[in-house]
Amino acid sequence: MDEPEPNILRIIGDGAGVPDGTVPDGLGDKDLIELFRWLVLLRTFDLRAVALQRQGRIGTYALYWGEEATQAGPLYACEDADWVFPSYRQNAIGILRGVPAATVLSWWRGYGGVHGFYNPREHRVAPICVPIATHLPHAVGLAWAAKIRRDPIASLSWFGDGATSEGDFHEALNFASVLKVPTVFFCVNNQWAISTPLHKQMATKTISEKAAAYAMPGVRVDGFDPLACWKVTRDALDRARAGEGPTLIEAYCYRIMAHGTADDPRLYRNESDAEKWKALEPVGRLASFLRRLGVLDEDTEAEMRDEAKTTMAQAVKEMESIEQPGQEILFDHVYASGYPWSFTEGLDELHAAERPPAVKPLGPQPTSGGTSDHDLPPQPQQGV
Amino acid sequence: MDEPEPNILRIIGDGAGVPDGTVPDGLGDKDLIELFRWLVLLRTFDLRAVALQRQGRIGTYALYWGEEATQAGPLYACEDADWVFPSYRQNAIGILRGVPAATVLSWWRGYGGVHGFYNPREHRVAPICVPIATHLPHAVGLAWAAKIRRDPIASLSWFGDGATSEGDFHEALNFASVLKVPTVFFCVNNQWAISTPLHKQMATKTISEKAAAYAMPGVRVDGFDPLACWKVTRDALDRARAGEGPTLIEAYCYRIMAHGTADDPRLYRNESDAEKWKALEPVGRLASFLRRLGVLDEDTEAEMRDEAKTTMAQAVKEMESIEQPGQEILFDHVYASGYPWSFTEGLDELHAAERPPAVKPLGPQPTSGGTSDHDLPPQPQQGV
Amino acid sequence: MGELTMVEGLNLGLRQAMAADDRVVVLGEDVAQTGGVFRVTAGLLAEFGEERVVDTPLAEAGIVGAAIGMAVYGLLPVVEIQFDVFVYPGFEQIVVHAARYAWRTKGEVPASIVVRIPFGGGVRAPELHSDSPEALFAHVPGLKVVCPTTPRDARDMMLAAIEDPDPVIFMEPKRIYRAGRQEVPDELPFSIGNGHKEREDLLSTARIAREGADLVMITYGPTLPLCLQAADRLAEERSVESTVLDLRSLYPLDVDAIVASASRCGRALVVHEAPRMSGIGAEVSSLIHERAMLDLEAPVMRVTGFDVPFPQFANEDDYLPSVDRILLGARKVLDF
Amino acid sequence: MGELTMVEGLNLGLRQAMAADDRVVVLGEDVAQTGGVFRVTAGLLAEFGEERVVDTPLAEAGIVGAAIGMAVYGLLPVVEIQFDVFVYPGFEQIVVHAARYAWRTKGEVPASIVVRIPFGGGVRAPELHSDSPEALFAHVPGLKVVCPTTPRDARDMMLAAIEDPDPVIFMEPKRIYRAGRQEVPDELPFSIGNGHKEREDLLSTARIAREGADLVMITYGPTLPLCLQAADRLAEERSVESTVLDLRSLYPLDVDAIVASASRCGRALVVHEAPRMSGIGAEVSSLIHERAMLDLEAPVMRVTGFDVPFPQFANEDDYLPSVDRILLGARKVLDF
Ligand SMILES: Cc1ncc(C[n+]2csc(CCOP(=O)(O)OP(=O)(O)O)c2C)c(N)n1
Ligand SMILES: Cc1ncc(C[n+]2csc(CCOP(=O)(O)OP(=O)(O)O)c2C)c(N)n1
Ligand SMILES: [Mg+2]
Ligand SMILES: [Mg+2]
Repeated sequence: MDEPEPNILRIIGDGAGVPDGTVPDGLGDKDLIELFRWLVLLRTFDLRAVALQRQGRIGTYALYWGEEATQAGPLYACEDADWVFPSYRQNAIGILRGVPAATVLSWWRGYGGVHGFYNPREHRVAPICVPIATHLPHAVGLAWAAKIRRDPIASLSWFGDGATSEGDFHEALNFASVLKVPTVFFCVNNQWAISTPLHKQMATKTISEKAAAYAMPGVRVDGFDPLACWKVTRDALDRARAGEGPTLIEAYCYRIMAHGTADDPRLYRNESDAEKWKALEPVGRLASFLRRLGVLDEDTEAEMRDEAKTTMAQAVKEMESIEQPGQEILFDHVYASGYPWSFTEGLDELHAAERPPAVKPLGPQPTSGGTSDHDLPPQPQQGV
Repeated sequence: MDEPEPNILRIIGDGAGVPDGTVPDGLGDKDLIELFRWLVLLRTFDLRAVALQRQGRIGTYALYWGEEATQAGPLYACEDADWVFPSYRQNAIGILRGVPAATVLSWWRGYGGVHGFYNPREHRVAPICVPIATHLPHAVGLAWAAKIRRDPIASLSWFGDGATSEGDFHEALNFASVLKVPTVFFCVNNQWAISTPLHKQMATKTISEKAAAYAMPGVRVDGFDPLACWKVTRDALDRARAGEGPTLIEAYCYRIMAHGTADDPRLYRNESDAEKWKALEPVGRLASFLRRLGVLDEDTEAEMRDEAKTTMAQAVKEMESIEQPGQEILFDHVYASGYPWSFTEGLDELHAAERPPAVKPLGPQPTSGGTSDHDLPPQPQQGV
Repeated sequence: MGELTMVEGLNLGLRQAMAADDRVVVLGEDVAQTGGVFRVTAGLLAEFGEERVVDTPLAEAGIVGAAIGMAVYGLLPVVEIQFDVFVYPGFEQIVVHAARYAWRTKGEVPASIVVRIPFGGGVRAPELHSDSPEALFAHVPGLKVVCPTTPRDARDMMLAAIEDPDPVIFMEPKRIYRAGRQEVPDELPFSIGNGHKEREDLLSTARIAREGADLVMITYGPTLPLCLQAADRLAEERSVESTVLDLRSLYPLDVDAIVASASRCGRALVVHEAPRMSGIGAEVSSLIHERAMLDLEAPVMRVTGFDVPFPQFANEDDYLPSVDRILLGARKVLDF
Repeated sequence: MGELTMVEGLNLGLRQAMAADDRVVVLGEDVAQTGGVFRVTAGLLAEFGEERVVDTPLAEAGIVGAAIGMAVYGLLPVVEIQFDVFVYPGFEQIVVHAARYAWRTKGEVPASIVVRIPFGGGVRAPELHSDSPEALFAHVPGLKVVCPTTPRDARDMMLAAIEDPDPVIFMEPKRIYRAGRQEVPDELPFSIGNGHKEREDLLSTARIAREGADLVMITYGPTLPLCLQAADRLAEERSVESTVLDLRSLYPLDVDAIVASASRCGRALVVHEAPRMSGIGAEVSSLIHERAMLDLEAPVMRVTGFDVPFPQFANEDDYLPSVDRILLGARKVLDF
């Protein structure tokens, strides 16, 4: 393990050349174990989802292998009443807040309605956001509303390095700073936006320094270190709740895997770089640390992994037990106030015609580079 | 005159308590006189335009009284081949590049086509831009194109403090910095966006500090000082041409007048503040400075003012000699490739119907607060 | 309240909604301190305070996006877009998020926002202040798009739009903001919190502005008064009696009223200021032909703005549908 | 070049344009190093270098805006929007600036850009990757909107769009990107720099994809192959011979071809994937009724996407017009 760049908070060392820091105040042994359980669950979900995609049981999937610390860490720092706003990359974050894993899997399987969506108010987890950076203004608006209502809650949004180039990023940070909104902007700087490396995305060396444009604190943290991610988020949330406004956090890490299952990184980068970063991946790293602390034993760890696998197996079963949703799913919930007349007519039209065959399962998928292959079937999976 | 805030370049003092700085290298006496002539012309245009609006001879007008230094200074720093991108606030900048004053007046009078528009390539002046901040990406794209073509030119865009809140501002600065585009972002911080004061627009105290988010230099300058505005722009252009990329300039000043002729500042600010700033207004200030230098005598000044008045009188005459444009003006130039069929049909429809009476002249207008008056005629002038 | 202009009707609606429900907040550029460039929000700051009436930074995507977030939390934000053209930077937030939030949350969390857009020409405004973008929103599923044309509808529909759980694009015809006055009673048009049916009606039904058996003119917004004038002229000059249908709701269209009036009269003309190509008029015309072609004595015709950028104002009257152009269109339908 | 897919046809068009004119540049997210997520720009970086093929920051307004600035300087930028939905952040730049630059400069400086938009559903993509926004652009004056449906048209229309001085919204039906192959000759469809008439034709005329006297199906993009299948079925099952008109240009519409075919057949069906309300189909239907109602045996009907957000993909086939739904629509028209 190398030393981190300057100004990057790191707590977990490697038990060898790089010493461990102290566990931050506020995290007891129970918390450490629970946080580890979260990491294991996220990891298990991700591995399982990739496998399901390969088998054609879900569609294109945006994997996050290696980024679990940037997800579990900040979420663990939140109070239960705080709202979080994930992008597609944090697609499974809801499962740590009670969203059924089957729901998230079902979303990737192409199910909508009650199968693929959840009620954000039930979990204080916004819907998974696909268009880059567009959920940041929502996180700001929500926390602003809470502030107006004198509710002591904060919001947190996740987004990538590429997202910082969008106008919505700027407008959201500016709004939040002007209105002193209790929100945390958590940027996962994995150094890639699909095939676009950081230096083609921005001229600054870091993302945290962009906070200066909004007179808000900018913080850098090791994105592979769940404790450090927890710590900087907790501090930012404390600030937010104290009425001091927003914080921009840059979790410096690396996108070790492909952008998504339809992406082939060999087209644009040297994969040996990714290999180097793999040594820092958070699940193994937290496990070693907890073992060094004597907090985690092998049995507990194995139990957790089993538990996660069981959860996922159950979720897959649930997902696969869902019947092809009826055609009314096209029209349901579009308007909270009910069907306009054209929906009824649309349903009639559908019922008069022969129903097309169900689309699932998709069948086995190439292991990578789907998009680069000129011989793909006419309906390649794409996107995210 | 008070001392400027720290880090604000000021060259012209008040000949009393605040000493003058030295005239920057590159500005000879002839340049100083020419720059003064520009200020006088801009001022004369503005005063005349306001009068025309009051008399109902043009429509709503966005006045710039007091901001002439932020316009003439940077333009004088440009090479003739450099492109400039004005907002509505710099609406008359083209007259310093050969756009007929009558054309700009005609634009405000509601004329399009050959009367109200000009060919940007002829003057290297982009069309007057109304939607806030949207011209910034154009300035970036243009200079980027020039760079690709190995042409040693740069571009400069003007925009206000309010414009910094728009996503387009951010995207433009980011693009320019990543691609090292030879462009200058000239922000006229007059501290107001219509009724919105600076502190409701941004959390930073200055605009120049936002440059940090793009790893580009941010420079502050006294926006009432034409020499200082020239100097910072010239330096930025030198940098740009040397391949070092963009610069963000903040010209700190104050919107002494109303936002536009339809705006009544008494609704939202204490007008005595504006009075204080008036002492710094650039035309009188440069005149005194040049007199102190012994470069400008009264006769020359009077001549210039006369010349400007003559130019404007001529322009008004020209504008008023324009016949109501024919109805084909609706369709002309929409497509460079000619009329699609619906245009011919549209013209036929128009010719079959009685033509509505010409809209000019508008008739005398209230001196302020048009928008706040519930008893306005049914078709109040609005906008900008 | 007495005789109000449309601006005053809108203002009253906002005030009554804010008084009845403290979840209603107003945000936009210059809406608080000055009451908006058209004064629609005048007085709200003084009455409801700066937490509920907010001058925001100049950023339409940020404004609409923040409003969506507020709605997710449970507030009822009303956003002002300063002029039609300036809604485009907020377009993504409206069509990607506002329009799909209910759908994306099993119907549980609709983006209950109202986006007010003063639109259209005829006020001698400078370039890029006069667009009529309503069809762009009507084409996007998940939004409601409405346009009041009288001071009373302005007040009533404002209340309805705020109470409606779905996102409402509220088109305000700025040309007739102060064109006339109408009695607007103090009484609310429905009991707030309980107005389901009346509210729905206000946001989904057309209004018969004039009755006649020979021709129906179907329109909304700034061209409504012109259609009424044209109808009078037709009555005078040709003894032709026209129905004038004020659409009020542009999505959903009141297909029953549209088709019924066309069937009854046998002749129909659609009039709007927006460009013709795939505008609201194209949909209205298609609906009528699809459902009632055999009842028609003539094809439905359209009098609309042309497919050109809104002109500089010295020529805007050439662009805007005039009474004379409407009469021309009517004669084409009548003499077919 | 031999038999090409549409993706390869587009790629060839880009390559030929770039080779012929060094003012042509390509920009967008992930277009250079990887050749775009759909590989339409594959190989261009290697052939033309990183100054002319650029991976930009992730910012659609910035990309379109920068392209406009480049065009003002004299370049001919081709922008890739990664997926349909992601054009919305660039919407303002397109409708406010690209669409009005010529008009605002006396016709002297049109924004000569091409905005490529892979659009539509049917590829099992996740949420928000499957919109069909073409009508939004067709409603905005000042733009040309085209949609090729065959590999050959893809190549030819790409060349035409790049050479055309006006801004062209270039809709690419991603569902049929690789659906079939077609011979595309190496020869250019017109001589670059001199192709006025041929170029104009490619960007403004419809193509007859099938001929028949009893019914015309008017469509474009991903629903074209389905209409051809439906036409075959009708021929088999009912001995009904259909014309299938491939619109190619959505603005301007080829009104002559549309009306002539409807008049000739007496029965017309419009088919598209986008939502119905004020879509392209509404305009086509209105045009036909306005100009040829007396020639019609039945009203023009529409088979389209519904007025709902594009569904999650497990149900996308329920949303997409199917051959069966097209047949249903055709029968309505035929049996009227
Ligand atoms: C507005 C918008 N434009 C383009 C895309 C396509 N897209 C999906 S992910 C992605 C890259 C995002 O990179 P980054 O923000 O760094 O997040 P990461 O994927 O690395 O987590 C792009 C361009 C999109 N989803 N939304
Ligand atoms: C996108 C957009 N939104 C709103 C407006 C309306 N508007 C015109 S000027 C203005 C304030 C601009 O303030 P600033 O950028 O500080 O420039 P200044 O007017 O002070 O020169 C506003 C909100 C606009 N023109 N464009
Ligand atoms: Mg990234
Ligand atoms: Mg200002």
